[in-house]
Amino acid sequence: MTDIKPRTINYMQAVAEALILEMRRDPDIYIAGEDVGKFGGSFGVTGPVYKEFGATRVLDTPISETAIIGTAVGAAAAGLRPVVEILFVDFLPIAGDELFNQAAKIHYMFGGQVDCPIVVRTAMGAGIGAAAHHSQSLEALVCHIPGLITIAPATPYDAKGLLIAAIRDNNPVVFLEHKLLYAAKGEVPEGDYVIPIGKADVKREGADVTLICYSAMVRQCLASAEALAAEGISAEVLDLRTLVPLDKEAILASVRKTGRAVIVHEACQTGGFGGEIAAVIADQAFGSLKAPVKRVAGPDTPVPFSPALEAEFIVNAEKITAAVKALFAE
Amino acid sequence: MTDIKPRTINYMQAVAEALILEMRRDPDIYIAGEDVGKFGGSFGVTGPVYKEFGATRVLDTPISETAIIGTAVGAAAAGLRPVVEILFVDFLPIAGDELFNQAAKIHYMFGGQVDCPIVVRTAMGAGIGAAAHHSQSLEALVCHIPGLITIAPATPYDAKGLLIAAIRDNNPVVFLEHKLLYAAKGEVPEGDYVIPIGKADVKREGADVTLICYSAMVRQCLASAEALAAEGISAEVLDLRTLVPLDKEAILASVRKTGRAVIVHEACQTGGFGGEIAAVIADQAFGSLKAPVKRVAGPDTPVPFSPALEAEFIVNAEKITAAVKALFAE
Amino acid sequence: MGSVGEQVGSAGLIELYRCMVRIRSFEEHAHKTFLKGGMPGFLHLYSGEEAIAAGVMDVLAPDDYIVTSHRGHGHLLARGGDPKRMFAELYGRVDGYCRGKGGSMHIADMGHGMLGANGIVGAAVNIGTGAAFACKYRGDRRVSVAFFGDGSTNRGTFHEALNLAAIWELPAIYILENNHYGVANPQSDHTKLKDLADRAAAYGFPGVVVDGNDVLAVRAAAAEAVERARQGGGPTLIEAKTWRHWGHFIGDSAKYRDPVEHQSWLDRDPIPAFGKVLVAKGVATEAELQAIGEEVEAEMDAAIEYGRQSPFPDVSELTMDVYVGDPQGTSAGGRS
Amino acid sequence: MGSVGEQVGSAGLIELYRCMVRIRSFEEHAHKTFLKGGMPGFLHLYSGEEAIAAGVMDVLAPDDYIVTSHRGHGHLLARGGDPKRMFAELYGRVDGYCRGKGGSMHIADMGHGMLGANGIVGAAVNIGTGAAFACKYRGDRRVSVAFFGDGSTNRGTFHEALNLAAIWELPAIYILENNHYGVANPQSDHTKLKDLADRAAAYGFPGVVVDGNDVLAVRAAAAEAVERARQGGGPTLIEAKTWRHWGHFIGDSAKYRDPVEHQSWLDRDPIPAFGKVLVAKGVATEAELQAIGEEVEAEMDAAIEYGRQSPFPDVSELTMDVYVGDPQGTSAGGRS
Ligand SMILES: Cc1ncc(C[n+]2csc(CCOP(=O)(O)OP(=O)(O)O)c2C)c(N)n1
Ligand SMILES: Cc1ncc(C[n+]2csc(CCOP(=O)(O)OP(=O)(O)O)c2C)c(N)n1
Ligand SMILES: [Mg+2]
Ligand SMILES: [Mg+2]
Repeated sequence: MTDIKPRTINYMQAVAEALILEMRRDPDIYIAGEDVGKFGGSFGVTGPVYKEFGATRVLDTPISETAIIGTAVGAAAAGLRPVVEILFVDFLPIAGDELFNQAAKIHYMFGGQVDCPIVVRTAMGAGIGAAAHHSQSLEALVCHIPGLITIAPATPYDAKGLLIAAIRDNNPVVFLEHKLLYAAKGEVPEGDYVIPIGKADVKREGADVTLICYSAMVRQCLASAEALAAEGISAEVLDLRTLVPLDKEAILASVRKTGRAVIVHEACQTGGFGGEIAAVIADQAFGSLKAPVKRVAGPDTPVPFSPALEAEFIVNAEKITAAVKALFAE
Repeated sequence: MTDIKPRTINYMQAVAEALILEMRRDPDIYIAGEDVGKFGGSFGVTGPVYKEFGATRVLDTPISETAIIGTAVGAAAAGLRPVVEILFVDFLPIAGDELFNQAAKIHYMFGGQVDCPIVVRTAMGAGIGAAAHHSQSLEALVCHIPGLITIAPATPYDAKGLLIAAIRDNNPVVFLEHKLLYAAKGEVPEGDYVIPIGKADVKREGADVTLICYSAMVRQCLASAEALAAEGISAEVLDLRTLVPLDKEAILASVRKTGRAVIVHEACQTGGFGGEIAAVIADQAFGSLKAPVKRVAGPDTPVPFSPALEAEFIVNAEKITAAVKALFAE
Repeated sequence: MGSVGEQVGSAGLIELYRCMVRIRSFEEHAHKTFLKGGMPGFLHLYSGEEAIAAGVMDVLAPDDYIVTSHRGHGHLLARGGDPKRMFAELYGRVDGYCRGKGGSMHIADMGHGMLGANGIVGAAVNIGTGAAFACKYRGDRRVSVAFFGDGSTNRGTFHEALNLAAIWELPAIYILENNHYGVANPQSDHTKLKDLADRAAAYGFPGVVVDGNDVLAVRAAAAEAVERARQGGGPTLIEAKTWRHWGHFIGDSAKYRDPVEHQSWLDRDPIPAFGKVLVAKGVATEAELQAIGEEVEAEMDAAIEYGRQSPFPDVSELTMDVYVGDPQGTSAGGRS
Repeated sequence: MGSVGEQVGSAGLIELYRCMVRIRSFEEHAHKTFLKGGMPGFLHLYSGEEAIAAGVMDVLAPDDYIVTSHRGHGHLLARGGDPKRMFAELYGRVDGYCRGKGGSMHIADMGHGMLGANGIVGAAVNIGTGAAFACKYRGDRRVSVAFFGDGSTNRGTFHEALNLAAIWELPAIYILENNHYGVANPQSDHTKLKDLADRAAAYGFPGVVVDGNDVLAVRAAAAEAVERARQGGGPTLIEAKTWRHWGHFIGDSAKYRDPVEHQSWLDRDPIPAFGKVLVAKGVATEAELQAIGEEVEAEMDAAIEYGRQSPFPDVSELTMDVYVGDPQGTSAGGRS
């Protein structure tokens, strides 16, 4: 046992802390985004960062998503390390060229001459009644573009360690925060630490089935695993944390052990990143599979506004549990 | 035998013919895009259309991709049927909001009140030395957004029939033409006919393995099937034609018959649409599978310029054949 | 103001007043209810900006198009939208305009040529331009009006849409509701311009500045722009200077605004100001205006109650209307 | 012209001339070779527009940044780029600036602060603005220059970038190379403006029109803009009116242009025009100019031969440099 009192903060504070620690360390890091400065960020994330670093390093921009990411690419090419905020991931498609064609490709297409160390922080997910334009989970789009790293942490601890890693990485990173997680609490060390990019984390060990998940779905999988345990099914919960590069070794090791895989994400099922994971398993763990590979994912609909429909849209522990039980009943 | 001489035209002519026939039928259809009019289109597709319908129905736009699709959404909501051209699919991310958030969602989020019958024609694929910004295959991005239909025909016959279907459909459709196919020839009836959206087509029957493909990869799969036949492997070639809605029945029927699936696409593998197909198979045809589900797809890189590297980037019959043979060797 | 006032006539002037009062009452009903915790999501109130919606809508023909932003309640009300169905939508209920699927930021009403509010800042500009293209293409002399905020003018879509409207000479009217802030971002931080209407010069069509708190001034500017558009004279950008009475969304305390400036705008509240004009001109008495206020209050009480009583959509609606013609998601729709 | 001419000095004037001749010769070498079928992809030639690259680059410091479009050969050559490595890139060979991965539309040269040509029209505008931000952020008095065409000014990114540069008062210089066409689309079809420089007014900074075929005029305008930017005076938009001698890309016959207008621009070819001035002013003799032409011709003959001889990259390079720090695609790079 150690003397250090474990410290509990929330996910939003963990993100802010990572930003502050890194900005203290490296003067080349700046933040830009809509209302990130004086206003403190529309979700309140950057407030403490602005307080410490002020308007020269935490820059309010006009409503200009293509300029936010586009200028970050230029600034990064010229040696800075931009950490920009796109308030909702739903707005990322506005800057589709800047992110997918420029940030992702300049290192490669310029033959390795130019680095593009930018982090794009953005909030994903449904659950706050914000409807079709403020609720999507669009990680699948980002994951398909070579050159980008995609991170989607589920806990305050992971958020801080992975954001520090993202900022230090020399590649463009899309860092997906989940708005329902901002208030989630957890133990987080005070100083700086790094969680390696590309490493999944077994959040709960189990023997009979692997629940593969990330972001807000980790909580739902843990709750489902608890419920399944009561029914005699031992579920392993594998939190990917990083989507690209994907920790295939961890996925395959777990599925080879349990023989069953259920992939869980909030995003719409068709074309979601779950397909990639299923494909890896169906190819490389085929011999170990005792049952079909299942996905529990959002329906193929825009996110509806009505609370009655939105609740039905979002994947939850009950749906996961039902899918797992059906798998064992097959 | 019939008296009618079979008529052979190329893929580009088939597309133009569909446009012309539909525009004769329905005055609400207009075409807009960069250089689609007087210049005849940068690939030459719309030249004959402009010749017949002139500048009031075939409109040159400035270099304004968000306005091309964004105004199409408004025009469609107001009752027109826009058929717009985005020269290269690489430019589609510029109009990510207009396509993914507006066109795809207005029918749903407005409770079914507003229809958005637009067709976005665009050219995909590598093979002409056009490098990272003019060579991508981005269908996976489009396929993940509910509300959009995604079509990627492989033959002149399919291109004409599917484009007519797309124009008549009341939903937004992304119609992916492959630049390497424009010169491909095939038999095409003169009058109008419709190929139903959402129906795959067995381009070659086989018993031992199903090659699942679309667009330019159909040719490569057919060539591979020929080579495999010589080695005693009977490959079925299933051309999806429409990606969303996906013809799961056709996929499952074929894989249940052959017991083996190899999914082929030119797009980068990670996060590609092949993952979706693999996931459907690993879930719903699991009991019939005799071997792992394989993907033969592009590497996870931007498309390189150098002919030496570009040739290596593109999936071809040899790579498909090698993957299938490896599957039988396992 | 005088001449337009004459032109409108007494009944019309009172309708303009009533229109503004209805918007205000709708918004304040929503405000109170939201703060009590009775409404989901988040809401952007139009209180303080009523003169713009009222003035513009008054000069439109029934078959013209409008399209708006996240701050769109006022536009639909002024256009003739039904507050009952609007409140039902705000509550996420099945009797809402969008069967509860859209909510405050996504109300459309095709019955009034209202092509939707929009959660994406600036999206309305392109959509309105597209509808204007449809008008010109069909040659039906309709016009299309897009409403959007000062902050929206920094989006690339604004630029692309206005340029296209210029070269195609579309019957498009752009109503820039300059409430001086994009969320907490003051105009002086997001552009170097004093008058955003000057941006029209970059496209080669007229840009006009108008007092957005003066309903007759707005009406006059809109009338001129609409007339020009109908005659084939192309687009106009109208910048209406105004102020929102509340924060950006309900819950935003708007501490970023200068209290003195804020008060000066509250003192220029468009509704009592116009009421005074009506009384001064003998168009209405204080008592008549008060009666309007009470009528409207009762109407909105009933409307919000209607919304609250409307049932939630059945969960089966979740997967309906993703595609036209087929609730299961495979397309069967289309005309042939 | 005179005063700037004095300022530049004889040697400088001759260097400006040589710079233009080198660009022309590079382009015509590429042209001939491409038509013979020896080069992959497609090429956009800068012939006719040389005075812009030459004039602007002459006033930059070695550590300033530039970024350009698909028509970018001239900019890199004027900036000091090595034609050998450029031709190798055009051939897709390993000695190219991008090891053959970029090609004509994607040449970057970090050694000269050249942040890349770009296949996406208008992308350079944002990237140049970002580099200008880096300059200001570090306070190092560098400037950043973005080159782009008339057609690009209709993209939303142009609008967003210039507005941001204005409010952040960045040391950004925007060189609008107005060759009057975006592919086959004449300026009069894609905007209502006569002078695209007028668009700067929408952002609140100076917009200047200059004869893009007069190298000293371009140089003077650029010098003023660069000086202002270095002093903290913010951005400038310079519209340089010019003409491309060939089609949009090699193979485009450019039939959409009026032959008379085309000829009038050929008659104002910037290179012989400037040569005449040099001779008239006694800065150089005809023979000296001809010698420069021959020297350059030999240089470019050798350079293109170098490119042609360079080997193709090994296929293993296909998956290299997708990510910094790890050719296999899992990230290991970064500084800590
Ligand atoms: C593209 C986009 N960026 C950012 C947002 C978040 N957002 C919502 S409203 C708003 C401010 C809009 O300002 P303005 O256009 O002036 O309209 P106002 O709210 O003042 O009426 C912002 C930034 C958004 N919805 N869409
Ligand atoms: C975003 C985008 N849209 C369209 C194209 C296709 N395209 C390439 S060059 C060009 C014309 C560019 O015109 P301008 O900006 O005037 O440059 P110029 O070629 O005249 O130098 C077009 C439309 C592209 N590359 N990128
Ligand atoms: Mg505003
Ligand atoms: Mg041009």
